[in-house]
Amino acid sequence: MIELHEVKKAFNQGRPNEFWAIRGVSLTIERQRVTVFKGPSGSGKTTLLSMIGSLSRPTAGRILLDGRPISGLPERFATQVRRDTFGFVFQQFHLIKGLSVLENVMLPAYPSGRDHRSLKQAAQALLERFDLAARASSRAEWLSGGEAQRAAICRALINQPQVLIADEPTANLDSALAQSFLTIVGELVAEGKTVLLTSHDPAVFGSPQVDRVVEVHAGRLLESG
Amino acid sequence: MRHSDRVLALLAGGLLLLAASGLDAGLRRQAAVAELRQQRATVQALELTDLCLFTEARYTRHLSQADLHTPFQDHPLAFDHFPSGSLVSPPLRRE
Amino acid sequence: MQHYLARQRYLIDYTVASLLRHRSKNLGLLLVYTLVVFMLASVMLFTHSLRQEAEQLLSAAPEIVLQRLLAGRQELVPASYLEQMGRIRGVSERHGRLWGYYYDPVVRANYTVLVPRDRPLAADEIVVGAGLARSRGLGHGDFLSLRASDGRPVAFRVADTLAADSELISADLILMAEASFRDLFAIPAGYYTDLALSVRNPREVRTVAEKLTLALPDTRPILRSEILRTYATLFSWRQGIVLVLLAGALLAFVIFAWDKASGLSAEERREIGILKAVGWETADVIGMKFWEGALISLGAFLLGYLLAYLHVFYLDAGLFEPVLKGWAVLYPSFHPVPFIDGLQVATLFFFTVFPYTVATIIPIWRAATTDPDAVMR
Amino acid sequence: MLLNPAILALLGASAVASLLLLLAAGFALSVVRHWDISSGSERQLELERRTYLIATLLAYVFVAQLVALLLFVYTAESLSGQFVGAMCATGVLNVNGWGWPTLYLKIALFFAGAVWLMLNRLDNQGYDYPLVRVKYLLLLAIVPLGLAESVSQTLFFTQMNPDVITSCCGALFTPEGEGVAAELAGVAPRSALLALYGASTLLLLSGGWLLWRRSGAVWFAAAALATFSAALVAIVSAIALYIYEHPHHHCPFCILKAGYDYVGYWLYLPLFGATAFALGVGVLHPWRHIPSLRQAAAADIRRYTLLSLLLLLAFHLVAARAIWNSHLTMSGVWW
Repeated sequence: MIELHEVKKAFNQGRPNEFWAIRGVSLTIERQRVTVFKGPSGSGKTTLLSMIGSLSRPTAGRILLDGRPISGLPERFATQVRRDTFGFVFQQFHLIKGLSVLENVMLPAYPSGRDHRSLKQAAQALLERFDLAARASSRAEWLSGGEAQRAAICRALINQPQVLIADEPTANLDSALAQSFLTIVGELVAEGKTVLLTSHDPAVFGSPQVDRVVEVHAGRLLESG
Repeated sequence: MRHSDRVLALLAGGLLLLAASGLDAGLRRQAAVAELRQQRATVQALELTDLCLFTEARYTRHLSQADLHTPFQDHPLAFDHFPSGSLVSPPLRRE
Repeated sequence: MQHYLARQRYLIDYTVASLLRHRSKNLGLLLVYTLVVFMLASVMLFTHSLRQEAEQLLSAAPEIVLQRLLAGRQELVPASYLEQMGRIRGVSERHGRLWGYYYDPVVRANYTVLVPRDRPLAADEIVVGAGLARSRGLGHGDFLSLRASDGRPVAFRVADTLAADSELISADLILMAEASFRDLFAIPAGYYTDLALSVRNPREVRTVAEKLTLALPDTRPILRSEILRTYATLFSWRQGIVLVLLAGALLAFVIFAWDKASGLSAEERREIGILKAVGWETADVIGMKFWEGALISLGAFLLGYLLAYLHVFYLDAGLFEPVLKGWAVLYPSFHPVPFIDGLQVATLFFFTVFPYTVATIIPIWRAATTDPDAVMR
Repeated sequence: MLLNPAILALLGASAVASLLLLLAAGFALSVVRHWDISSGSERQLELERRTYLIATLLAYVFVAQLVALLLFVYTAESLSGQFVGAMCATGVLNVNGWGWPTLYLKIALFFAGAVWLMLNRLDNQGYDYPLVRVKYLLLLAIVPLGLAESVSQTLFFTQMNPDVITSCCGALFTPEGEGVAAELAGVAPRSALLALYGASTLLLLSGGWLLWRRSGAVWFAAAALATFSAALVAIVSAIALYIYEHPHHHCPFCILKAGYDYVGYWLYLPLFGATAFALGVGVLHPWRHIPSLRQAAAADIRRYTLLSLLLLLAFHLVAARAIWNSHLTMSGVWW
C-alpha cells in the first residue's frame, strides 16, 4: 500500500521561473491493483509517478510505502528502496544501446552484487517467458518496438519488485501490441504485483484490466472511475 | 565469459609479466656479475674515475675531475656549446 | 566483503562493455597514455641502471685524487709533493698518475691517454679501448700514428685492445708506457697529472683530505665519495630534467583526460540517467567510472612499463642513443644491466596513474549526479 | 633543491592533495551551513550530491597520503647517498629542520584521514546522515594539517643543501647524544619491551572488554595510542638492534632496507593499521546510541576492534620472530 499525504513538487524553487508541478496530492494506492494516472501532457502525472517510484523527492509532503516513509530519504537509501520495490518501464523503453538484450535485463541487479550465475538464469527465464529467448544475445537497438517493450518489462522485473511503474507504455505501440501489453499487465497483477501506469490512451483506461483511473489536472487530482 | 573476467585476466597477465620482468632483471644482473667484477677490476687497475659516456669535451669526459665552473673555464663568457652540457649538471662539490 | 567484490565485478562488466562500444576513441586514449608511460619509464629505467652501474664500478676508483690548481686551473703536480705532504696516518699508498687527452683530427674525437701502473708496455706499444679500435678500424698489430706536442708523428703498434664488454669505462682509452707518454706530450720527468692516494679505513678519508689541504694549500683533493655523489646526482638530476620536460606532455594528457571525462556526450548522460533510474546509486556510477579510469591507466602503465623494459634492456635503449651521443664521436656500445628498484616503479606509477585519476574525479562526480528522473522527463 | 623524480612526485602529490582538501573544505563549509535533511528543496538535494564528491575527494587524498608516506620514507632512504654523513633516512631527515615535522605531519594526516573515512562510512549507513555536521567539522580541522604537511614537505625538499654534513642514525640515535632521538635510544631495552608488552596487554584487555560489554572504547583508543608510542620506542631501543644484530645500531629506518628483508614494512604496516582502527573505534563509539546508526555502529565497532587486535597480533608476531631469529644475544646484558 502506497500513501501520499499533501505531496507537492516545485521546480526551480526560489528563482523567477519557479513552477509547481504538483500542488498538493493525497492518495492511497492499493496493492495488487492496476492504477492508471490519466491527464493531458504537462498535467504532472509523470512527476507524480517519479516521486512515487523514489526517482525524485517531493518538495513537501510525505509518501509512505507500507507505512514506512520513503519520501525524505537521501538518494543513497531511496535508491535501495527503488531497486527493491519498483520496476520501471519507460515511454522510450530506454534500453542501453550496444549492450545485448540479456545484459540490459541484468543491469538493475548489478549494484546488488548477487550471484552472477543465478542472476543470468533469472534473466534468461524472464526472456523465455516474454518470448525473447532467441534475441538474448542481439543488441538492444536491433529490437522492434514490441520486443523492446517486452525487454524493458523483463528489465523492470529482474529485481522482483512489488510495484511495476510504466510511463505511457502504449504511446509507441500499435493497438495489437498495446493489447498484448495489457494482457501482460493482467498476468502480473494476478501474480501479486501492483501496477501503476500513466496514459492518455482511452484503450488503456477503458480496458477491463484497469481497476482504477486517477485523473490529474494541473498538479491536482480529479478522481474518477 | 564475463567481461570482468577477461579484463581481470588481462591485468593479471600484465602483473605477471611485470613480475617476470623483475625476475628477468634479477637473472640478467646475476649474469652480469662476472662482467661487472671484471670492469671493476679494470677501474681499479687503471685508477679510472669516470664513465666514458660523453667524450666530446674534457669536462664531460671526466666529470668528477673537472673544475667547479668548468664550462666557463676558457673564458668567463664562454658558452657551454656541447649538447651533453645540457644533460650534465655542473659539478657539485664542497670546496 | 564478498558482496563488495561481486559488486565491483559487475561494475567492471559494465565499464568494459561501455569501453568496447567506443573502441576507437578509447584505444586512442590508451595508445597516447601508453606512449607517455613508455617514455617516462624508459628514461627512468635507463638512468637508474646507469647510476647503479656507475656506483658499482666507481666504488673501485682511487679513494683520493689530489689535483694541483694554478690560477684556478689544473696544473701538473711535481713529484716532490709526494714527499712534501709528509707522513699522513692512514694513507697506505701514494703515487702519481699520468693521463691526458689527445684530440684526433682524423675522426675528430677526443681520446683519453693513460699510463697504466701495473701493465708494462714497450715504448712503441699501445693498448686501445674497443670503441676507439672500432672507430679507427684498429686491430692487434696495426699501427696508430699520433702527433707529438712538437709536431712530429709518432707511430705506435697496437699490442692489445681492451675487452669490449668494458666499453662503458674504457671505450676511448689509449694506454701507453710512461716514457712514451712523457715524450709525446713533453711532460718533464718529475711531474704528474695528479696524485692518487689509497686510504685503508674509510672513516679516515675526510681527515686525510683535511690534512692534505693544510700541508699542500695549492691542491684540491677529490674523494671517491664525491665522485660517487657526482654520479648519483648527475643521473637523478637528468631524470628530473627529462621529467620536467615530459611533465608538459603529461599535463597535456591530463587536460585531455579531463576533457574526455567532462565532455560527456548526450548519449552517455542519458545512459547514466537510465542506470540511475533502474536502481544504480550515485556511488555505483562513481565506482563504475572509477574503474573505467583505473582500467585504462593500469593497462597503460603495465603496457608502457613492459615496453620500456624491453626497449632499455633488450634493445639497449636504442631510442636514446642519439641523445646520449650528442656530439661525441666515440660512443661506447654497452648493454645496460637491469637494476630496478621499487621506488622507481612506484614513482612512475604515481606519476602516471595518479594525475589521470585525480583529473577525472570532478567530471565523474558531475556525470554521476545526473537526476535519476531525467529519463522520465 | 634536488631535481629527483620521486621528490617531484611527492611534491606534486601533496600539492594536489592540498588542492583537493581545500576543494572538499569549500564544499563542506556550505554543507555545514545549509544542511537540512528534512527539507526536500533543491538546495538540499544539491548538498546531498556534494557529499559524494567530498567523500570521493577525501578517499583519494587518503590513499595518496598513504602511498606518499611510504614513498617519502623510501625517498629519504634513497637520497642518503647524496648527503655527506647520511647513511639512511635519518640522516636525510636531519638535513634541515623540516624533515622530521614533515614525517610527523604525514603520520598525523594518515591517522586523521583513516578516522574520517571510518566516520564517513558509518554516517552513510544512517538514513538521516546524523553525523554530517560532525564529520565536516572534523574535515575542516584536517585541512590545516594537510596544508601544513604540504608546506613543510616543500620546504624540506627545496631547502635541501647537499653540502651540509648531516648527522645520521649513528650519531643521532645514541644514548650519549642529546634530543628526543637520543632519549629514545637511551631507554633501556628491558623497560621499553616491558612497556610495549604492558600497553599491548591493556589494549588486548580493553578490546576484549569492548567486544564483550560494548563499552570502554575511549580506553581502547588510549591503549592503542600508548601501544603505538611504546612500539616505536621499543623498535628504536630494542627490536631494531635484534634485526641489525648489532648492540648499538638504533635506527627506525634502516630496517626498511632490502638488506633486512624489508622487515620494517612488516612491522610498521600492521602497527599503523592497528592504531588507525583503534582510533576509529574511539571516535565512532560515542555515536552508537543514535537510533538510525545503532546497528551499523555496533557492526562497525566490532569489525574495527577485531581488525585492530588482529593487526596488533601480526605486529607482535613479526617482532617476536625478528627477535627470535636474531643472532644477537643480549641475555647477559639486558635480561
